[in-house]
Amino acid sequence: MITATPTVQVKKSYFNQKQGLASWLLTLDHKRIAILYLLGVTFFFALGGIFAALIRLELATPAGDLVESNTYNKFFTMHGIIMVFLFLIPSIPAVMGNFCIPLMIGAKDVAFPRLNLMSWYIYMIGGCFVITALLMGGVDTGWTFYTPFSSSYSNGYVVATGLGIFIAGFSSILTGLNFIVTIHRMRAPGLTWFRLPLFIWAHYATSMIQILGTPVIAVTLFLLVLERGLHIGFFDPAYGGDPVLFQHMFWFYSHPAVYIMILPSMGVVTEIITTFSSKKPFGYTFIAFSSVAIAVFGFIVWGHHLFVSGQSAYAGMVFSVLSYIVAIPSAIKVFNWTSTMYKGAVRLTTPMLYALGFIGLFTIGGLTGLFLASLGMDVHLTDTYFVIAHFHYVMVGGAIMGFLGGIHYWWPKIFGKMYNENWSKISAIIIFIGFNLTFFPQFILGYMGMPRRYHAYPQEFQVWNVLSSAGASILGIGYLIPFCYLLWSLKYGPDAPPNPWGAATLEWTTQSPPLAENFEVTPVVTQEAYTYTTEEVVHVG
Amino acid sequence: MDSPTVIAPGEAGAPPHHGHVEHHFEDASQQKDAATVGMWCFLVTEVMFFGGLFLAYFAYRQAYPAAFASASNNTNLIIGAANTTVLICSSLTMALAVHFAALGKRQLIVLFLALTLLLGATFLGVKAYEYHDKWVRHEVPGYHFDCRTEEGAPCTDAAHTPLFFSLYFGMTGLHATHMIVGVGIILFLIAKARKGAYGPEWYTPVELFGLYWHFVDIVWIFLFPLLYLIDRSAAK
Amino acid sequence: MADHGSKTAEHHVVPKRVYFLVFFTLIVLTWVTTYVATLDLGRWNIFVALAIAIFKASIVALFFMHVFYSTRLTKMIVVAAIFWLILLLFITMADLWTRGWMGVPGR
Amino acid sequence: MGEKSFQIFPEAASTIAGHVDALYAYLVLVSAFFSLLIAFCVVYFAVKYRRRGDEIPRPMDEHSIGGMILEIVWSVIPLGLSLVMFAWGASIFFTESRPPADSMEIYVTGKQWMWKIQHNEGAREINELHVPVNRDIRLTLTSEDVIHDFYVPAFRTKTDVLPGRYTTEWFRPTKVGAYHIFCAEYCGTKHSGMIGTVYVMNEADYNAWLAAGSGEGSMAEQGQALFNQLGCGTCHPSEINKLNGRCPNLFGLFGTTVELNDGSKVKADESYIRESVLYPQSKIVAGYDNIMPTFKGLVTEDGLLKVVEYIKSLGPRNGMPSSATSAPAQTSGPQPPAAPTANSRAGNPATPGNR
Repeated sequence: MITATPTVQVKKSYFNQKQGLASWLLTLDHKRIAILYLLGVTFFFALGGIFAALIRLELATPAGDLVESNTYNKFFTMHGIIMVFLFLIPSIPAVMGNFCIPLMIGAKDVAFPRLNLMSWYIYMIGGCFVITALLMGGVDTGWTFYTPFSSSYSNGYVVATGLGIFIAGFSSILTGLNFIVTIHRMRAPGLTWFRLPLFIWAHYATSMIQILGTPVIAVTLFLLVLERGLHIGFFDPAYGGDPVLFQHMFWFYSHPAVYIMILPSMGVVTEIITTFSSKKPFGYTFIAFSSVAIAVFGFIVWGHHLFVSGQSAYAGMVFSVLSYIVAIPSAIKVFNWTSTMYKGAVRLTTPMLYALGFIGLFTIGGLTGLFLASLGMDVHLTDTYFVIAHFHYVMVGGAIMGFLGGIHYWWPKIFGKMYNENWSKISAIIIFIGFNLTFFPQFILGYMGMPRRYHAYPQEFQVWNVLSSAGASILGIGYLIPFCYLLWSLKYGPDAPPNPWGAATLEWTTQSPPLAENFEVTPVVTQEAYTYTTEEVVHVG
Repeated sequence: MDSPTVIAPGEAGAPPHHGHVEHHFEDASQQKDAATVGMWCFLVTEVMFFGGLFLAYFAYRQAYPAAFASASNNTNLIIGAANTTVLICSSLTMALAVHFAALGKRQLIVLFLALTLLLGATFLGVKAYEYHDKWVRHEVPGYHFDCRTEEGAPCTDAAHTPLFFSLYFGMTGLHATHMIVGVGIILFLIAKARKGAYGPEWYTPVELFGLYWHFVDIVWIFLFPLLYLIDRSAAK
Repeated sequence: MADHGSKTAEHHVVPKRVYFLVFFTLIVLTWVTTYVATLDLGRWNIFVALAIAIFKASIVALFFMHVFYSTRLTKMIVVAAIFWLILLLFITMADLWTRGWMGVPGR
Repeated sequence: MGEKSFQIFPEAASTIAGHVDALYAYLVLVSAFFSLLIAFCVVYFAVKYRRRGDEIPRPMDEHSIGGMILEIVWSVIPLGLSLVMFAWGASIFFTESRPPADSMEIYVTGKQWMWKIQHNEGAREINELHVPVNRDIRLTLTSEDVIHDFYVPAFRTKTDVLPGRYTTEWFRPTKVGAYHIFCAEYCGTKHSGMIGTVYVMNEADYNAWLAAGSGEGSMAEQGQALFNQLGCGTCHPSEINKLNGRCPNLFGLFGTTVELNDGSKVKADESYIRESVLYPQSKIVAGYDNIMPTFKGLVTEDGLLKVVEYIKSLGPRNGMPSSATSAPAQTSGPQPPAAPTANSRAGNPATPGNR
């Protein structure tokens, strides 16, 4: 049904209906705002990546010989802050969520387009604060800002950075708020909750965390800024405060924040696996409710970051058992994805490779989380490289694989162009190999006892550190390749048909790239999600 | 795209009185619903935002009950109660403003919004006086802090009283910031209402602002006992 | 439409006397709680003051903010806010309350 | 440590290490099984069910009984396995949390960026910790500035070292040797330089080391000197059954439960003594007036630990659970257990509290 014959005249789309810089900077179109976000997060990903490269370069040798301790500390702090708050948190929701949610639910736009644009500006302003702090000399507290080091001892620009994160947090809150209202109130006729694509469910759960959790980190940083800037004591024991209270408040957000990063990625992966298995996902309701369960249970496990930090042993025990409970919905998802492929018609396209990579890496990331939730084990492993490896498996192996998978999956829809499948498959494989080479050795380092945030380390850790640094260089190359061929495709890639993958969700029923108003007529939904029909399957490449 | 499509009333297919419906909504009810749900979600974030401060308050009151009991005597009970009354009155006037908006009584909308503004400003003025008083009495943490009872003796467990005042300023300061924002928005609403912008068919901004204003009132309903009342008598 | 039909478009105009009734209750309770603060009830001080505050806040939310007359979704949002606030407060306080139990400093 | 350049496992040199390693083995096995299972399924399905032609697979009926059973099975089995992880980990953690009653006590103060360690017998060291093998060692830790973390990988244990509070860590070394001490909580510029070495020694070597080390008297003696120098003794009686009505008697205080003037009760442990010196008004003993001035700024964390040790040494330890059986031996802080040679070692002073 789809003919790939190139159209002679330029197709009208959201991309070219208006032109000029102002039409982009003042746009209220969710699709254009998504692209603004894409530019923002790509920039911060590159910046955070540079710091990662510098860290791995320094750690190739045991001695602290490349830079001074103070500089190294700023490297890992800036790496963490930029990657967490300015890349991972907005990455999938603000780019792909923004682009796809209205399209997937058959709406013309998100509920509050002005708010949507405003949250991009807030995000950029927050980013500017962080970059200003960076240019002035950076900050050396670690992304966790533990008091009293951050409030009374650090020599970095804690106030500027804290304000930057505070501001960027509001961008995240407003995005979440917008999505919740959009999903509740903007669905097309006939699109009931259980006909929604699972990507929407994942984003709904994510948005819940964003609006419930982010305010708490905002107020925590607000108090930190007051304590540091105005010497009004809240957490520093010198003022009678309790530094462990800061950790509670910090992790009340920052643990669920991990789910802000991973849930949208799970949503992307669900879409990709169903599409490229041409099969309805196995256990739709289980996947949908497990997203919500993760969002809810994710809020009551934060204390597992505090097992050795002076929290009561009884609280530790409660947090430990709750942490195991939240593992179950994640396990359910992994098993359901795998079962979706069973007796499907599997196509190993680039997005599918990323999705399968996600399953593998997230499984390892999730399982090693079980180590850290176990009290006696965590006493040995916490604050070592085991933790670093674990959360990179979840955040890089999980969230970024999902991000790249999603970018490759929706690229034809977003830009109306096809990229080179060979290059993209090669780079997906390079990233997978490079990633494992970088982070698997860190599990071993962690169990050997190498603490995190170490500028210099004893000799016996070198072998694994060299391996890790070598892997990082491969990973770095892996990330550069997509950057090149995707840009190339914008100019030279063949035009994309409306539904190049034979997918069965609403965004593929409109043209690529879509019209400014998304659909020529508002779609009416009459069947469950993911109903694949033979006619929709097309051959690509 | 950049400006809301205005469908003139009476145009074919367009229901009447929907001049405020933006292009991406199906109809006015969808738009109003969306705005209401959005406002409530925003209030949820506000609850959690203040929640962090409440947590710090309970944690430190638990740790240093004597210091908190003693320091709470350094707030002025009469002023606190009077200011609470002022704020409750402003909540009533706000509720009535929304009420008259729904009934389409335009003069009364303006009147009650103006009363709300006046009461809000009164509250802020009294708050400013209290802050000044605290400054004069060296009760600002970090700045020649010295907590003394009425008799001039040091407060009980004086070493931990700065935490009480940190929380006092943190909580009331954040509350007052919300009030100041609110006062700004009322000014805007009054200007619009005078031009007759709100009527029974469309007064969503007034209604949503009412939710915000009542929320700020609720926060104060908790701050008043926490900072002025609890264990006040115990320290005597 | 998915779940927003015409039923939500109708608006409930609350009678004025409800507002005045709520208002007078609030004023009376303000003076009650202020008076009670001058009595020393020992450990009940905090419970009485908070109980009155919670009651006052509830009637403001239910009637001034129209939660009582609102859709199920609005009510769910309000409940969610309260639930998450309780999670934050009580789970953290549970740590602080149990810190001395083991009799080993730091555990 | 440091000899082998290629390792995948740290040395196991404490009683707890074996338990942690066993739990680790269990976790690795479970994880490996599930990782390989998932990886196998993914690869196998991708190959076996790769698309041929334009066929669309028939959707499976997820609402079928089989689908339901599958969902339940793969929820319950991981739950069961992970509850084992929880229970096992919790039991190790509770062992790690409760130091045996007759542990040898050592005091650790962290500051940017060094570890200061004081032994009861008076020996002091920096970034080094000498301990005898096969003895329960209890560390009481505090920080002078930011949060640190005292981590000995070979013992599989660590704990955060907080300013303004005491935390506790204990271990029983099983192997003579030298092992890393790391600071595991980021503490500023030279965080990675805040490392040291634990030397686990034979009893005899340890005693010889102790004998060579101290010239300033035991910690309790130093604490007593500080106690008198600060004038605490002018008010606080420290002999048995002596009361003056102004200041509580400190004899036998440590470990007892103290009633405060607001009716609450508090255990007189290290933290209580520390708080009473620095914030005397926070907790006032029932029947006494609020007259004690604060000693904040007048005494260092190291000095405070000495005062704590001195007060511990006053009288029998009523509060210590298993001390009843060996009460006479408890009067001067930690005592060596069975080893008879240790009882006569140099550097272990006569009980200062009884003089």
